[in-house]
Amino acid sequence: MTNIEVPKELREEAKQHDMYLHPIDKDTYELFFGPQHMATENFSIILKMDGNRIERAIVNPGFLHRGFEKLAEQRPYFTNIALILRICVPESDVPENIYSMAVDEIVGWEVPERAQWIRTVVLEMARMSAWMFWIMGFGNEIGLYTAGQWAAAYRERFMRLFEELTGGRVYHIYTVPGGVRRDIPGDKWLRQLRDTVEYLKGKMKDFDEILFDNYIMFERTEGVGVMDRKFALKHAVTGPNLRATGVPYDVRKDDPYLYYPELEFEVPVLKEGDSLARVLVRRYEMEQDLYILEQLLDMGPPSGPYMVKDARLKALPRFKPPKGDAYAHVESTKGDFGVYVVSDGTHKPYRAHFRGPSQSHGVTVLEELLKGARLADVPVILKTLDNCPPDIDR
Amino acid sequence: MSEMKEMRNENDGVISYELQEFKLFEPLFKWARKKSLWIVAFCTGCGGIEMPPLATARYDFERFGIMPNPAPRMGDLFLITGYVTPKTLKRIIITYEMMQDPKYILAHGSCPINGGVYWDSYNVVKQLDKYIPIDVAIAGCMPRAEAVMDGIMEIMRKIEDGTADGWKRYRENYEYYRKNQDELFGEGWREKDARRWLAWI
Amino acid sequence: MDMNEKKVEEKVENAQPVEETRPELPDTKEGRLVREIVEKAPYAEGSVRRERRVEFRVPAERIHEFLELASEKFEMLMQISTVDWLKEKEFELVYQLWSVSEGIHAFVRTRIPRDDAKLPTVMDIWPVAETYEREAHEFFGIIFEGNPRLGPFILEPREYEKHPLRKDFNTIGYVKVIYGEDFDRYDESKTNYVI
Amino acid sequence: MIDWKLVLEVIGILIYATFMGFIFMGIERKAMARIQRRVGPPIYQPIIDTLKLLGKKESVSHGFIYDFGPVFAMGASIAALLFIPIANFQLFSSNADLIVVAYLLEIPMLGIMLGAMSSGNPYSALGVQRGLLTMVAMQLPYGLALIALIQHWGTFKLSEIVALQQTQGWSILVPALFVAMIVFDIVFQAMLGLEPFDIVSAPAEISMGPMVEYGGKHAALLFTQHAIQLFAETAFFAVLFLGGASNLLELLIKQIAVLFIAIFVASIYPRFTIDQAAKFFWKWPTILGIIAVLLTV
Repeated sequence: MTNIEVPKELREEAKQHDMYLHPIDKDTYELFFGPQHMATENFSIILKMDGNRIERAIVNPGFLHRGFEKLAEQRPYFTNIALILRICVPESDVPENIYSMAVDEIVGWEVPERAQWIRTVVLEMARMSAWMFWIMGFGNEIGLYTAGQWAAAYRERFMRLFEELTGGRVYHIYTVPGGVRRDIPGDKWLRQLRDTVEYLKGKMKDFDEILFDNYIMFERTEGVGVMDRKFALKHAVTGPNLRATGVPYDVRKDDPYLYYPELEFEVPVLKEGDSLARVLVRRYEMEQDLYILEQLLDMGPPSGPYMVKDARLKALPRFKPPKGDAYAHVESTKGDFGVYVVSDGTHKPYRAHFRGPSQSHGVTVLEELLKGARLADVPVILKTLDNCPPDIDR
Repeated sequence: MSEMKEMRNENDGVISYELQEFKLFEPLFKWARKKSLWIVAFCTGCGGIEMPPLATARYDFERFGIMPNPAPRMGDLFLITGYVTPKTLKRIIITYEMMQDPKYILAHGSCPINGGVYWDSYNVVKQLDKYIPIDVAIAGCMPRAEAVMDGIMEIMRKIEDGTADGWKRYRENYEYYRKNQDELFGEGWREKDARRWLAWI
Repeated sequence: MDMNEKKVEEKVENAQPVEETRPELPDTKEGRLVREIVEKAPYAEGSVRRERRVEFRVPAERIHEFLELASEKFEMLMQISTVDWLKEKEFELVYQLWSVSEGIHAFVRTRIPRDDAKLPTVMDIWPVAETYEREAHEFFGIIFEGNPRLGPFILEPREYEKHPLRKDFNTIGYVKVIYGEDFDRYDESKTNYVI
Repeated sequence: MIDWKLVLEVIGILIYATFMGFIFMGIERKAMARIQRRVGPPIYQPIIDTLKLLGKKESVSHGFIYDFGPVFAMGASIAALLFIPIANFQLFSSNADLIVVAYLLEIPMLGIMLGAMSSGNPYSALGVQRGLLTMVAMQLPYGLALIALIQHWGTFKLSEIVALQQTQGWSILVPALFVAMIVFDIVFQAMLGLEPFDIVSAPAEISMGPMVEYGGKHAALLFTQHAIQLFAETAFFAVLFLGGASNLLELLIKQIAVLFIAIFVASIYPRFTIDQAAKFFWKWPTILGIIAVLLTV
């Protein structure tokens, strides 16, 4: 199809950088999938195609690289909260929380019960709104716009609640080391949250009918992008993608944090490991998340302060934790989101290294799963892996 | 900025990029342009997350005839949703040049204005207006959906009174923009990279 | 409040000597796991940091051997974190491992000199290491022998050559050179940058 | 000798069809928006879009065929429209106009393919490949549905089919033809380019497919063509299965009913991949089509 004339020296250079593919014979051609594309967000995959089949895929990330880790080294501990939450846009509470947890561990703070409860609620709300966002993305990519539109509208309910709790719609800057920034607004907010949970519980039926029980959705996803258990472990696949291959690993159960040890919930596991299994695992998790939120609301917020009492918090810009390092991770909707924070005793972190789940899902796993797939499967695989480009780029 | 003014003075009266073909229907076209802005679906930064709420039930910008379109050739409105890295900027410039006149750019958030929170980042473009012409910029990080709607209304107003002339500025001051782009990316980046993305042109 | 602070400091002070004297490993699942691995690999130092967190220190030349051994217990490689210790002229690489079967997170630390940063790749053990190594190579300039895809990955070639996450990379200076000097983050005397 | 009445009628029908086609497109968008719980655009939005596209300053062409493609498509659509008995106007007529219309309605796709292919964009090429395969796949059930219809009414002439339906009841009241109608409706979804068969333009996969390189006036031409095509296709459906119409209002109501079925189906189904679509067409619609044909024997 498109034969590209590339000068020899450029070809050599490209080979060196391994960024571009070149047609080797007449039957194959290269296709730039993204970044200006509806399915990929700001992320590019270079596909070497043979007709409608993909022979080889090369992921080209980096469009969203802002050098967070460098910037975090240049800012004080508490200022960093306003920065690092931008790593994971649909679920901005996750980076806040892991960073706060890691700093808590370095300092040795015991976060008050009430703050832990609030953090758990915020994380679960973030998970729920991210699920809604995922339904939207998945629906749009397989061509079912109705489900997506509904889901995005339901997400707005959580956005409103977040706005009332934290003051921000998307970026909340709410969880800080030692607790949370402010208390819950009052019982009315809790009632609204309960209403929203009840409302969404009713709406899950609609989603089942239109999306999760849809014959064509099954056709599109069944047997597409299959990975087995061993492959998944070797490629550090986490979250729902790993659970779809039969490994019941959930950070909330296996490395419990915050309020989760006191909550009852199940970890849904399927064995097939294809896109359909990944979709259905997510479907079951939504139910579990709603159930968790309900339990948390039944417990009610424990009384007490929402912030650690510490003299050092009086002068925040000069706040200095002791020397040390810590690794904290939580279960986000995309998988295991972790951070490794190193402190050298000054008022800025010496190193903060983030581990986004898409670092494994979006590069090696994606490249492997795309081999031999059809072009129409690319969005399906991308979305069922729940690839989030800023995780890779940071 | 002073450089730019000089360029404009030089070009004044020499080249005019008015639409000559259908002068009679121009008011009609202006109205149509205002009422039907198609957005190029290019999610360039974190502001892309406010696009779905805008397109769905709560805000619903399709009321005003705005809809996302996957093909840049048909697009009118380029939303720069957030910070721009040099790697993205290359693609933005190419996509912008693929769009057909008249075309408008709405910069979304503080980052395209002066870098925002990434003011000291080595990989974020600080002042986007140096590389491509921006018609309306919305401050804030991140701007609420209402603010984006307000920005779009502002673009509509500017289209109506003819001041949304970024595309004309780009043509008139092409050398200025080209110089800035080449300074950032190095000479010959078009031949080297862009040629490969758009092999068929 | 003062009490609290003192406690914390005490904790920190107490924590330091404990690690150095290599005490008996506690009889928990973490302790048993560390003992089992250290017995097989006597060159490594192992310790338990807290519940579900263990730590190993391994010399750089035996890192591949050790990780191969550890991969039996720790199925997943979560991340390879690099810390640039500029004063000591060393890179510290922390292989973050996770054991799905045991539920334990392990830090495997190794140090390599800064001017001759070379390590064998662990792609053969965990294929996902390819991405982590590409990243570490890109931002720090560490060469992983055996990884075929080292090169510009996230960054463009120009930034890639600078290895921007190294501690001696001057971000603000670089930004001024590339994007021009029109910043507005000065303090009132217009001499210092304010963060 | 110029038949002035005919010329006037042709122009009138064309203007009416274009306008109503745009309104149909508006209805489509509006109804979709309502299903998605939105307000949606005004109903005349496609007209504004087309005007805006016409007002664009276009600088891109990929050669003669690229420009010719949309014109070719437009011509075919107009030709198809003129053969269909729209209310009491039937402008052109032949003894086998059913076959003529049935295949004229498919030619616009070929025109778009022709233009898209010459643009050289790989996404266009993929779209063309998908479009042609869809056309091949839907021929079999499409043909079977038409055969059942022809066999039942015993004529190839559209006006006669309408007349017979007026006296003997609509086609869908005949059990065999009801089955044929289901088959035709499935094919119809693909002809309109709606889900589950919007494979040709799949925005998330090949970003608009054949249309990816078209912009400005070319796109405006394609929009107008699509409007005429939409009008012609819905009218064809109404004529074949819903008993035609004796005046424009009746026809309009039937057309909108047909359109709404298509919209409802489109809004609750995702999109097939191309190989699944081909398999699907050669399975259920074909079986149903054969049953319909056997029932009419």
